[in-house]
Amino acid sequence: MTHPWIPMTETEKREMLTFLHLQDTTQLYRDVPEDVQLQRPLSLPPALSEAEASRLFRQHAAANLNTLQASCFLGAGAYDHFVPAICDWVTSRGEFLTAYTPYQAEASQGVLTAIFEYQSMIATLCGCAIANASMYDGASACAEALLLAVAHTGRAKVLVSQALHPHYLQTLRTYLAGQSIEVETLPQQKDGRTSMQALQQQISEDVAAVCLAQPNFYGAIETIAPFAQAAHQAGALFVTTAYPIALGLLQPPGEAGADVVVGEGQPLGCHLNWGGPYVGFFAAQQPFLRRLPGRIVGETQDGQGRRGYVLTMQTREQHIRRERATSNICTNETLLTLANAAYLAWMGPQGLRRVAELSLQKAHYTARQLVAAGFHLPYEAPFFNEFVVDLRCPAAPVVEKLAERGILAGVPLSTFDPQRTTQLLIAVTEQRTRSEIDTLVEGLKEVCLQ
Amino acid sequence: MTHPWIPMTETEKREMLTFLHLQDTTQLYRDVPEDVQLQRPLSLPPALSEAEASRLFRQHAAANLNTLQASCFLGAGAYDHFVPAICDWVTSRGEFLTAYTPYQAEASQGVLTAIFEYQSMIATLCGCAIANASMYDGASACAEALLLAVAHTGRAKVLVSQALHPHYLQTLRTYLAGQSIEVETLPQQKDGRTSMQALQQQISEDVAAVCLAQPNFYGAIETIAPFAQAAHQAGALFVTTAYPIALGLLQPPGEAGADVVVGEGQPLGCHLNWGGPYVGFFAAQQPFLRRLPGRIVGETQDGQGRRGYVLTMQTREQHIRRERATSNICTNETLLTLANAAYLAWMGPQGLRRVAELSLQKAHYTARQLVAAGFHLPYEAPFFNEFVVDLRCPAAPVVEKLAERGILAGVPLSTFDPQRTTQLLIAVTEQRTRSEIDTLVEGLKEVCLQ
Amino acid sequence: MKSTEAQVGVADPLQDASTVLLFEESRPGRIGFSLPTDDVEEQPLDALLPGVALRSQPPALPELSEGQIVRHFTKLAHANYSVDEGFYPLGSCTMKYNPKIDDALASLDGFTALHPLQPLSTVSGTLAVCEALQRALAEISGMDCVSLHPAAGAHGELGGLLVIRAYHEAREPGQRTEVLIPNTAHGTNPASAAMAGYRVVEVPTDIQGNIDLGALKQLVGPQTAALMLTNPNTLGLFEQQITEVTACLHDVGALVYYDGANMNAILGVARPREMGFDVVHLNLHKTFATPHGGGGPGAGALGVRDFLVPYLPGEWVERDGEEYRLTHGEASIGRLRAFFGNVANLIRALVYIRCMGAEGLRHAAETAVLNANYLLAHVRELFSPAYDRSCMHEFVVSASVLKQRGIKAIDVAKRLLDYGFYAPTIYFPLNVPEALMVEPTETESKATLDAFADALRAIVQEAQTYPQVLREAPHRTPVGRLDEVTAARHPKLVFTSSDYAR
Amino acid sequence: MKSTEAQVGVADPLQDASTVLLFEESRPGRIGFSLPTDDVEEQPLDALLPGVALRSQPPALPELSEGQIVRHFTKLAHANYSVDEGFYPLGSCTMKYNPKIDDALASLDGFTALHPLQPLSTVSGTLAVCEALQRALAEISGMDCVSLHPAAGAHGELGGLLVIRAYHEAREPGQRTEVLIPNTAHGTNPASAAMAGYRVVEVPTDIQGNIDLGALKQLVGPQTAALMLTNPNTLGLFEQQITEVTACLHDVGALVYYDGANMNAILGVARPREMGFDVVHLNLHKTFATPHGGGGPGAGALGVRDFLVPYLPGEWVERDGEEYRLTHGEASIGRLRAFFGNVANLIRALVYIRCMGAEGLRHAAETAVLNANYLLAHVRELFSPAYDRSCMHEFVVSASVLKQRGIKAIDVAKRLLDYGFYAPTIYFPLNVPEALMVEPTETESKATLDAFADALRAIVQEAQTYPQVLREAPHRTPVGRLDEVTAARHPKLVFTSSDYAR
Ligand SMILES: Cc1ncc(COP(=O)(O)O)c(C=O)c1O
Ligand SMILES: Cc1ncc(COP(=O)(O)O)c(C=O)c1O
Repeated sequence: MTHPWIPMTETEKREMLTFLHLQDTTQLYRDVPEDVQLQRPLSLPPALSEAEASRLFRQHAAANLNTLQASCFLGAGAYDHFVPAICDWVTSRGEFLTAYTPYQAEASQGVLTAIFEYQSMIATLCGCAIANASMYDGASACAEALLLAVAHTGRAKVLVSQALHPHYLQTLRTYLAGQSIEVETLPQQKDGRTSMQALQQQISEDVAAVCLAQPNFYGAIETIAPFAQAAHQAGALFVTTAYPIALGLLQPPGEAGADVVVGEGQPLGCHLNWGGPYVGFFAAQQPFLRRLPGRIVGETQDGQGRRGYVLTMQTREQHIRRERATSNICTNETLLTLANAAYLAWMGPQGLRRVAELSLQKAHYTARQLVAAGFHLPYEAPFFNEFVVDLRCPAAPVVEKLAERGILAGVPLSTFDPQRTTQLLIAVTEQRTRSEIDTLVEGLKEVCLQ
Repeated sequence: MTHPWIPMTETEKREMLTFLHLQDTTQLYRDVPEDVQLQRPLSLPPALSEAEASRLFRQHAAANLNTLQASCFLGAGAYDHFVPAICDWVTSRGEFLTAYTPYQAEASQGVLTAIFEYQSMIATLCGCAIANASMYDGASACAEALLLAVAHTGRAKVLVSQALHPHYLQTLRTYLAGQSIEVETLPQQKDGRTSMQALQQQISEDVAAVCLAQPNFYGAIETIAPFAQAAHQAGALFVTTAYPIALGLLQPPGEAGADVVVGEGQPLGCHLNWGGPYVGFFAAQQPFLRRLPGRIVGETQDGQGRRGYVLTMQTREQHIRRERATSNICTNETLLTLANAAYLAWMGPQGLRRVAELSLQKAHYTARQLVAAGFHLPYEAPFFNEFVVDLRCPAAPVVEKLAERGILAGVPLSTFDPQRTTQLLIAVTEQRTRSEIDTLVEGLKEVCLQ
Repeated sequence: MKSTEAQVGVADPLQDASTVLLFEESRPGRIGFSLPTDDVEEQPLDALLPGVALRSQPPALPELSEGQIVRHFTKLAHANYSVDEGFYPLGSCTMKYNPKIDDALASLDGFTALHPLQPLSTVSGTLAVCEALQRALAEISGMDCVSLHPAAGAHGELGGLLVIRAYHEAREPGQRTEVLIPNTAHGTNPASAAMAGYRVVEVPTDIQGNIDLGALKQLVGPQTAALMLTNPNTLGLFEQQITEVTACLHDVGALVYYDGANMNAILGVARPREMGFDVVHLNLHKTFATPHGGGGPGAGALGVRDFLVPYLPGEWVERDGEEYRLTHGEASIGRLRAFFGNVANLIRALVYIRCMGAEGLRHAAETAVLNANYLLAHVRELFSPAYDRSCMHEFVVSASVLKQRGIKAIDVAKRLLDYGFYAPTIYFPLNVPEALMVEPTETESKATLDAFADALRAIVQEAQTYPQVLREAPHRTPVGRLDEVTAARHPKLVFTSSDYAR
Repeated sequence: MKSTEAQVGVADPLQDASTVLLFEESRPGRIGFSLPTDDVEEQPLDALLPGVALRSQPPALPELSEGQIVRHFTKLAHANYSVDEGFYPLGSCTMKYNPKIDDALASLDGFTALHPLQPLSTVSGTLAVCEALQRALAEISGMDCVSLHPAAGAHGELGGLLVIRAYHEAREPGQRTEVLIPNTAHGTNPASAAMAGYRVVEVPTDIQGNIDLGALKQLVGPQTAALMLTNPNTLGLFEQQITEVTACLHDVGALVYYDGANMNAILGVARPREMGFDVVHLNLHKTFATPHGGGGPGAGALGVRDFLVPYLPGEWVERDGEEYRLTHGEASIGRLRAFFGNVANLIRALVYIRCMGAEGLRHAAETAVLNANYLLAHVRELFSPAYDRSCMHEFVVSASVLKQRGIKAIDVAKRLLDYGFYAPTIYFPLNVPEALMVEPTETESKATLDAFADALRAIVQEAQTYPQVLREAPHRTPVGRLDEVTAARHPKLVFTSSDYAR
């Protein structure tokens, strides 16, 4: 057979088989025991031509309600910030897109230089000394940060805020389960923040790490410095997840005492993509350099003194250190770090601040309008661009109803916690217009308050 | 002000002004007489951010009914053949997309090599010795071919088939009007073809060119060799337009005696784009080498004997020959020649034949079904993938009605000729499925025959 | 990948590897295509095409897998300089940054997958875009109506001159046979005039670099159909007596054509209308940032004063409340091409204009002019400016100062390639010997301008010390200086099957 | 642009120009962003964020125009080798052609602009894609249920091992503490096992290159949780006694994990299920042609036999007539990440599978294996094959024959870059000294394989005549051989504001 993605011709095949003294390709599989060989063709739908595939997948795409058609007020760990065209442009360049991990640095200076720039940007954003070249996503990055703390302290318990993203909590439990590390949660206060009082009670000399989210899952901005202090006093590390857009305005956790700052890089120029690929960032202070998981790029020189970049400190990694590696991560999310780097360069310090301000202002406008419309916000702590509203009626059906009108109204918290039936988590980005917000508020009023 | 597409900072601006001993930028315009200076800002809608533009233009795009949503049976000079992803990939490469005409050959080998390959492919497709590096579109290419014939023969009259695309006829009249060249048409026979008999009567020693379309506008495949012979006997050139996909099957006009073969390159991997940009191809026999309009790329060597490509025979062109140039064309449609080259390489000889066969078979199936449904096809000459059907009721409203159901049923010939009220021109490409065709026939039956 | 070292003791493994052509990689029987299977009953060809002459052998197209084609074009791309890679100071071409968002939006299915003849009711989004662009360009140029029909500048010129011709013919048939064109004009101007059937009369340039008003007055007359003018002109200078110039034409009943190639200098500062022009083309692929595609597609919008509207070529969009419709002039000169226009570029241009806004456009113009003057101030000590005035968005200098070292403009141009820059336009305008025409545009940074000035300085230095290096330049490109003379004398324009044999 | 000549008599103008970092091009006050104006009444920050600690100074991000960023990344792209440019014989990585249509379809707004938590009723298209992919991968691997949750192979490994752990813990709590892993295994296998809390026990390789069955039998026992195996193994050899191997594990109540990195060799030929595997991960970024992105994103689908379904991580799609819904295992090990999976790559993988079909996939496998054997037959005379058997889709040879000339595997690798190829995987597997691991894949042409063999031949020749050239290679890359030792000893991982000063 011939296939457009396989250049070998029938003539060449015969030539090559002859060269190998073979009759046909099945002989190549003589090492595969007969009883293991599949005696039938795979049962798959018939092959499509490119034109047919193109039409079919366009139909699939059109069957979805996308956030460019609808007004999206969903957050909860993934945010509808604008993705500048330059980010798609960067990630679709074949030289980046179709390269492997840069094992041969001299032929891979493009991606290595870009990662170095990415690391630098993430570090300054988080207020940390260093950063790695990406993790799978924010949740797994958080789990790996806790594993770092466990390895560093030799302790086997972590204290994690109950107000972390529920998926992050689940992920870190999965990751930590293997090594039988105890996960204890810190309760949420009435105002939405994590209880500092609880920390003081729960912290002890066997705690490896204290972990908060900034802002937390329910939108509340944590006062993190005291947590950092308390953790450090007990010899534990202090880890935060951070929403990178918020860091355009908020104090970088690294400056407030965080040892490791992780988070989800999706808001920095990556499409929502129904959940992936996303990219976890991982920044840390200098002492944890040799405990970092994942790839790290460093600067060096060639024989003529020309600057160049390489994968470095590889003795931490699985291909060298194997079962004693800092992590098993191999393929990571490099391409998205290029989108992050392009995004952050495009924004610059002014733009990042502005996108944060716009999100903040519009979210607070939304909250004010909701309150004016008679809705109640259960938490009083300051919030950035995301907050909980109590609809006083089950949120999930409301969301379904508004979706039919092209409004993705928020995330019903019942998704994560059946007790929170009437609570809706709303996020607002710079992309929402006042009129979209007003329509949301009207819609909620209409569906809930009548 | 600052703008993301303008890198100059306020500080740099001041530095530069100081360097120039100027106070402000308005002084740069001291040569512009005061009364000519605009005393108000341009009246344009307020500037949009990228995010806002992105949303607005997506709304515009969504307001259209596109041929990936609808079943498209429209032809008449622009065809809904499949555009392989590789064509978009080639034309979106920044190195090609954002380059200028390759005046400095050594830094522009990419596009020059590609054009050389394109010229080679067009020449073999048309059965000609040479081809140029593109014209604006098929219609203007046809006009320029006639101008070539006029210049070559020194005669001032052309005989053009009445069955040429009406837009081509209009275009060549516009082009030829300037130089007061007489355009006489050859009538269409009852079977759909151009009348050979008429040619014999109308041809004379003052005719510069005879021009046919292959297939002609009404779908009929012309028997072109006798026309070529008759033209040559009278010392005229023979020019054809050709539908490049059909050339996968049909005899190349160059082999049947055409001196110049022109046509629309859109079907070869270019999007329909509501009419443009398209790309005219222009192939000719060797004797017309120095009369070709437009850019031409030729092979040469550097000082070390390495092969390379350059714009050549520039003494034909406007920037050297000025008012005595073979044409005024300067910027042409180079990027689309790359799409054409990628398309033809992707297809190869087998694929091009196959896409022609599929279009042929599906068109004839459509015709059979229409006849079976009781419709009449006015022309009896063989056709390729396009034909006229008489709906026996006004075609334009039928087309409007079917468009509402997502069927773009064809081109009502009343668009071009008010006499042809009930005629519909239908084109079928490899993209149409049997079920789409059946739905079209059903739809036409329902709307017309009841 | 770039090479930085060649002395490796053994032959450089890729030294002699010139680009392999698609044809040379072809192998019989290989395929790259994938096509739907036929779902209708296939009939024999001779039943469907009785008596039709078919191909006796397949076209000699290459046979490659898709991946091989991708590699081929990737390698070609790497051998092509572009604005995306670096500074492109090509005078008269306005090689500014082409915003990525313009491409992204013009590539939406909802724009690209539209047949030009589908019912207008199904393309209201595109009609809205075209109408808005027409309005914006009318405002920018001051013209009363704009047709988006022409595919490029020269296409617009032809259309515009035919409009002028139709106008005069309707009034004074056969009277006006001449078009006046300055000797500095771009080649398309006389070529278009000739295609439109006019005799071209050249107008000299005065010592200020303006059109020679005295000479012009001698040349105009009842036989004059029009003057074609670029302003700023192709010397990068604003015609200081522009209103006198246009009045001089109007006084004899002739019209004035504005070649808008240099409009980038004066966006929002001055408009052709107030200067007295009657017909204007705008190169959207210059001033309005649509990418040039290595030689096109462009788009050459054509605007005219009200009395010329009946003659406009092609169709334009008219808005009627919420409805859009196509319209055309009652006495239209006709079509210049089959369909509406280069729509994908029209979309790009409107995105650009909408994202710039009025203030942004003026800022672009002022910055372009500032950049050019700044660069000229650096370059003026190296090469003699053609005319010693402050320039608009570009300037022309002469490399003849290097003549005594045997160095020509082309040598400077080729050597610039080694420095990582594209070359300026050379040998144009024709009235300046050894012309180098430099246009930095507003999208270049001061750092780039400084680096370019440094490179020119270094090259002038090299001209003194190692002139041979310049004469043999370029040295860092995929091929060395190519022999254009042989290419033109013994043209090899296609790869043929006999080449396969080699 | 490539250089082909450097002796130009004067200093090469770009000789010392290494890449300028974005930070180094930054100028205060320049912007690249454009953001909507605020249409709500802005409130003072301290009113909205009372008592909240704000940034005291802006992050040290670079300040650039959009066009400058485009140029920067264009230049970086030109300094990056990729499958789109040439042969990438990186063993174990399956660097095949990544079809452009996959990227085009995965990039449609309708797929990319979907929030992971929007109502399922609004994402039925994506659910349909995921469900179809699950089914296809289940069929290809023979597993009963597939979760598309893991982001990469190693992520799947961790998930799979935790599944195994959960399964054993439910039956025999605390009993099974060891995972057996061949000494040829990829580093992620032991690393994943350790993360899952297992003790890693290494299994030797026999002289045929198979897992040492005798040794294995000694090592298994009631403490054994699982064996992790790649088949074909990382020597490119099919485990000839695979059914005995898996039976040996099952006999002691242990499970067998299939590392699917090498699945490309046996698509449609043999399936992990029939070999006796219980858990499988498939690297979609290898076998199923999703591009590797310079280091990800990948996707590591995880399939299991029916009795393990309750433990699967994440969620998967179930079809119920026309409806799709998400489901998860009753005793799921939980999430390995926040959301469903690397969806954009899942779309690409399904497009690939749909365009290949069953026959196409098998053809791909057979061609990959034929290509590898063909290349091995050429290379065998130059380097010693690690095991002298016919190989599957890749092979491992040793460069130790060049040791007496002081040449190591890395020198061969670096010199290959000069010949326009990427290098094979080197120094892996660990049991082969100076290993070169070569995987040509099915998307390379015979001509490319021949050229690669020629290059290796030339390099072996150079090792005899000019060994220094190899030791100092590469010579044709943007930078020469980089000092990795210093990089690791004195890590400089970020550009800091003090660098600005320099
Ligand atoms: C001054 C001038 N006029 C006219 C043209 C012709 O425009 P186009 O190439 O778009 O046909 C150009 C293009 O370079 C030009 O610079
Ligand atoms: C044999 C083998 N196993 C596992 C992996 C890890 O897969 P990933 O990089 O997708 O995490 C690889 C990747 O190179 C591999 O080659």
